[in-house]
Amino acid sequence: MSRLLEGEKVSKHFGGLKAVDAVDFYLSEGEILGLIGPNGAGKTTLFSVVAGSIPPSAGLLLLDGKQMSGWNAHRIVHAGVCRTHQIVRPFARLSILENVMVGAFYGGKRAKRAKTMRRAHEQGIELLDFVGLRERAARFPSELTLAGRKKLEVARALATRPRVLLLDEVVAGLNPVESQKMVELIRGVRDRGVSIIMIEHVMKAVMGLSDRVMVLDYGKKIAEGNAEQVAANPEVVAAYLGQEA
Amino acid sequence: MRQLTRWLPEWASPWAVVAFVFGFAVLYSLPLVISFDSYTHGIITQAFVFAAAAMAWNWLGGYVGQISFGHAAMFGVGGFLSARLLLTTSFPFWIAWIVGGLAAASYALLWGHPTLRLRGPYFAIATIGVSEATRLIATYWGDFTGGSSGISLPISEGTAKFSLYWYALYFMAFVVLLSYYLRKSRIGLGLLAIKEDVDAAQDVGVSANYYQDAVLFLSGLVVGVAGGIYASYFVFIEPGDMFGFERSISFLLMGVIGGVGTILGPVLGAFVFVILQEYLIASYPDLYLGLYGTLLIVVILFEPLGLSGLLLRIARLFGYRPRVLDITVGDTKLTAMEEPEAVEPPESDVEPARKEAKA
Amino acid sequence: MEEVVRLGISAVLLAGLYSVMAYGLGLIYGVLRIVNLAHAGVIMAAAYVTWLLHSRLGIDPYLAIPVILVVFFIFGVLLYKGVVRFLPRGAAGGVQSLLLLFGIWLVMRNGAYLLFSGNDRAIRTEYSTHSISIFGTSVAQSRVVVFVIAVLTLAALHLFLTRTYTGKAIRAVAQNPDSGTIVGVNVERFYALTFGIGTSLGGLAGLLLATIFAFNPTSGAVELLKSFVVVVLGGLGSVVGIALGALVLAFAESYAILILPSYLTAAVSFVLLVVVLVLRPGGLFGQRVLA
Amino acid sequence: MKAVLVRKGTILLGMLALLIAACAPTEDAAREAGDEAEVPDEILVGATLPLTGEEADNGLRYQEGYELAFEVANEDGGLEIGGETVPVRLELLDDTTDQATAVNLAERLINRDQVHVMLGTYSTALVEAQSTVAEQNQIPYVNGGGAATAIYDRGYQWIFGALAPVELLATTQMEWIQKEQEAGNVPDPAEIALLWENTSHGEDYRKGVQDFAEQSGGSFEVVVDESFELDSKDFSAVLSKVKSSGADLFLADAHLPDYVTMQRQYVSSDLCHDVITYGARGSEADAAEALGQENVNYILSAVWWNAQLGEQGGQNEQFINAYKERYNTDPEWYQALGYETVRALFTAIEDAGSVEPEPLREALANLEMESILPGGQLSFPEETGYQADYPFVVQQNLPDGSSPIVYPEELATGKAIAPNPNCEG
Repeated sequence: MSRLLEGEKVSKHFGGLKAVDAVDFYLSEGEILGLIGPNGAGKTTLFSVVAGSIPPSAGLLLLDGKQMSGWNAHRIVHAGVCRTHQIVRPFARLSILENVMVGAFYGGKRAKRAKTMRRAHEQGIELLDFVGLRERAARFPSELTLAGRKKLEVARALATRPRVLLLDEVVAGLNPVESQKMVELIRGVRDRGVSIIMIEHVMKAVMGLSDRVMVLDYGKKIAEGNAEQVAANPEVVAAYLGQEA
Repeated sequence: MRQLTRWLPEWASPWAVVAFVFGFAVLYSLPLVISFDSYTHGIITQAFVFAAAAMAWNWLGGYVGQISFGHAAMFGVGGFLSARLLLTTSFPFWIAWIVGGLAAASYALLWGHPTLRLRGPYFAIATIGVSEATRLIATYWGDFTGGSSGISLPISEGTAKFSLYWYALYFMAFVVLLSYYLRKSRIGLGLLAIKEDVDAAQDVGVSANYYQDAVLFLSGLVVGVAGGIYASYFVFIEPGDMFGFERSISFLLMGVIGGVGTILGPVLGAFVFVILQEYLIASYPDLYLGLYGTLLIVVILFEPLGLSGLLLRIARLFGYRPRVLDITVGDTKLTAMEEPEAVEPPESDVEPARKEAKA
Repeated sequence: MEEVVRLGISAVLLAGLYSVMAYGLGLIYGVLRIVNLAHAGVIMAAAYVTWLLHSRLGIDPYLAIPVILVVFFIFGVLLYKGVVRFLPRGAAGGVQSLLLLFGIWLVMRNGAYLLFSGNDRAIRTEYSTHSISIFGTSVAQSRVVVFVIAVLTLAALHLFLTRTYTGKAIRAVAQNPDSGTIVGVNVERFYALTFGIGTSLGGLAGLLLATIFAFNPTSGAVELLKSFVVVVLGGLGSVVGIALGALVLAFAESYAILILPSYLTAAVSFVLLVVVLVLRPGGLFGQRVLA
Repeated sequence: MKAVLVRKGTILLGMLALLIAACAPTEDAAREAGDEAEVPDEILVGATLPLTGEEADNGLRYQEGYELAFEVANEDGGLEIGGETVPVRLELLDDTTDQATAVNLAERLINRDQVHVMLGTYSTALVEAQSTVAEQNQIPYVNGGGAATAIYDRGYQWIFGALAPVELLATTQMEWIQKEQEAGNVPDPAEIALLWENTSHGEDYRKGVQDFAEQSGGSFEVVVDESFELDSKDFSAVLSKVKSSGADLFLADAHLPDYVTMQRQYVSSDLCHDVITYGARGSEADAAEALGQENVNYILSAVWWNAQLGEQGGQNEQFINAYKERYNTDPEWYQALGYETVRALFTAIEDAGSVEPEPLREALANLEMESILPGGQLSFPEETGYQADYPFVVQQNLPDGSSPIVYPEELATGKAIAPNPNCEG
């Protein structure tokens, strides 16, 4: 498996606060990488840096070995890395289908984007079908449950034809039945050939899905490995216990 | 109708095209059929020009959601440059207008590129600064604007002024098409996404900066050309009038009163504005600011879509249900009828870093 | 050199006034996240009220300060309860509140026009043309008085914001909008109070302006924009920040005449506004701490 | 007509460039040149004035002058043309001090209400904008409210102005100052601080002072030359500049509100000059009230007309009495100019014996009228683009509240005081 996405000494500082501190990571083709850590560990900040929402303070980001740190968010999406938001951010006054169509029109390489309404429409319906929202295509996001909105977030991101999908707590907050469906959905996404980094607090979901898990604490990477290795790592245990205390 | 649909671009619905052609034909032939006195003729001409400018304001204010208090800057640049060209060169006037428009658009880009990164109120306030600074500099820069004495164009015979009606009509028709295109094509969807949530839009690949710049450029272009036509119509222009704050506000009021974000609302707004200005205001000149202020308050509190929203309400009383969109999925046809009454505010106010803390 | 000193003194004196008018705007923005364009109308209305009190009832402008503070506090609370309360807040609602308050300003302008006509008014007291000497240059006495009142107001404001519970809550919310719920105050009352205080500061600024400058129904617009520059420059962290912002603006305006033709000095504050906004895209609050 | 319609109707949408290039329909019937040169039942005169907005006060003053002149004319049944006495009616609209409104209303008056002739509005910008309509429609346009030469140097044939140019105002003031200089009351050479509002009015004033200074052979030198924005509030920076310059003469050109604001700041910054003037402003009672009499003393002003001219009897006295009878106060130059503008028009109509545009234009261009204005004659010479040209009267405020005319000598009603006694001690 080749390394699709790679970060070298990625850092983000806010004033004196080191939200992300020289983190090295990589993601292989077809892999699901779990990203866990206590609250305030810098997970979402790392996502924001990778997705270009905020520029890194230092470090390198490589996609297919090509440098992409400091790019704007949209350019990174065009290159094939797309994020979802922990607190979902649908376009409220666009219908569900139109939400997805935005991704189809604007995501991915220029040549692959939907050029016509009809094409975007088809792609949108296909993706809504995939996430299970097809029947609601003409409704508005506000009419969806939280689970529905999270699915919409995923569908919209998928519409950009990403090679890497950054999922920010798509399972958290769902009831067990919904969670189970979401986990299956994420597997389905991977089976479509999309590599995934997921931030997740629901341990069952993240441990079950991830090929590999990375742990952040106070902005630093403290552990990496498969689920069992990480769970057994004393530093990880300490970080989580410390938070509970 | 089928035939028509086939060669139309995707974003143009056949009915809209028919309505457009019909409307154009009516307005085109109106002065030839009914002979207006030249006063009414002139008022309609001005309404066309302002309608175009108001639509252009609305691209920024309504489609992208960046309220501008500074469009007079482009109106003035377009007006003065085309006036200068008409005075010093032998360009046909429509070329002068377009060159003026392009200069205005470039000027818009110059200040817009940095300020469009600001959102909401910040952008609005910045535009006030831009237009007032522009006004002062333009007034001072006598070589270009004639200073506070302004410039007079060579007087044209009545016929030239008379024919401006049609030029203004072509101009407005073109802007209507562009308005329609910017809303209904795929670009429209991207602009709406930017309006709803810039960051989320960028996160699905919409180059928000590029599109905002582009919309401002187009908007400036149209407003600049409007300034040029205005200059040709009024023959004498002066910086205080062209660049004034009142001018900027008039575009805003036309857009907001007509219906922010709608396609044809600003046209309605412009016509209402011009009619109010000419007939009502002429009788009660003391009240015009208060009237516009009240309209603004009423629109914001009760009918965010302005007159367009009001028309829609009346239409609903008669059983009209606007179709938001039709979606055919396999064999089933899904139709969304209306926007839901209450739309939750987008959850976009939280800083990325703080979100983590909340979780 | 003498001119430099003279311009410097006049800048410092002006900065006091700028601070007062900016604080009213900044307070409301900080707590409610609303850009109060009606601030311009408040400044203008207060000038007229002061003028009325002086010309009809013979009340000295400076003695009218308590009246103005109370009247405009009530006006602010009413404005909040009557209209502003119904508006969405924050970045998404900002544009709507902006337009609405702009509408209110237009109505106020028109009201003033109907009541007082469009002519300039000025308050003339016995001392309004007196001058006193500071560092060898003569300065209008009323400007000095205005400066002193402004400094006293800022000092009082500083005490209020640092010593009282409400004041601390205002500061907390201004620096971090999410803390409104944490503070645990009655939010609606708290907002109404803030709007009232902000408005009464605007009123005070209007009174002070009226003692130095002539005014008409369109007055206040330039002051509003200048307030904005000050708030953007100084942030809302403290009274000191505002005062510094006001000084920067006042100095820039005064010294501009040394290099620019006087006609263009009026553009200085507008250019500064745009430049400052662009260079501090984080918004009005430079000191906002990302948690 | 139909053919045009069909041809045009075939052009398709979307071809904007082509459409722009295509010739647009032309006005089918040009203004009909009056059915016959008949005498109308009534002479209809159109006018707009700024009755609201920034210039409302002055607009209302002109209105008084206009209405008085119409009343006086109609007392005897109207104007005599073609052997008949025809009443005159004024159709007066409010242009709200807005250029576009002024233009549109003029269009309305000329083309819808079919007025025979237009009277002008007040203030240069409005006149400059509005007069284009009269020129386009070839209707005589007589105004008493636009003084800037910019209005008259456009080569227009239908625009007549009763206000003498502002440049001349400056020149007249400078002549007086030069006279005082020769008498040793003003230093020689004298340094001038020149402040002017950035309007055509101010530009003309500046030009007048500068030209005079240049031709003075070194007796006068402009050391501060600054413009300011109309309705400014704070002049402290520019006054500081004046102070640093150490100029001897303070020559400003300002509108009334700016005069009041600036003079107040002038006094409170402890400034004083041998001669101080605000152009045409200075003698206004409003200003004395707003500033206090002691703060307006010895200010020099030059105006187009002054009620003291009535002391010489004749037409001036008649006008002043008629005005007093109707309005119970003394007229100022605004009313006088409004009145005199109308009278010039009426005289021309009677001279022409017609209200047809062409003969009336001729009559206006050749008008020689005995006038209440200084110099006693009013005409619209072609050399100046049909702008009247007559001397100004210079007046000076005195501590007793009066403002006697001090120059030109033949009209003087008081003795000038220079240098400014305020500056002593």
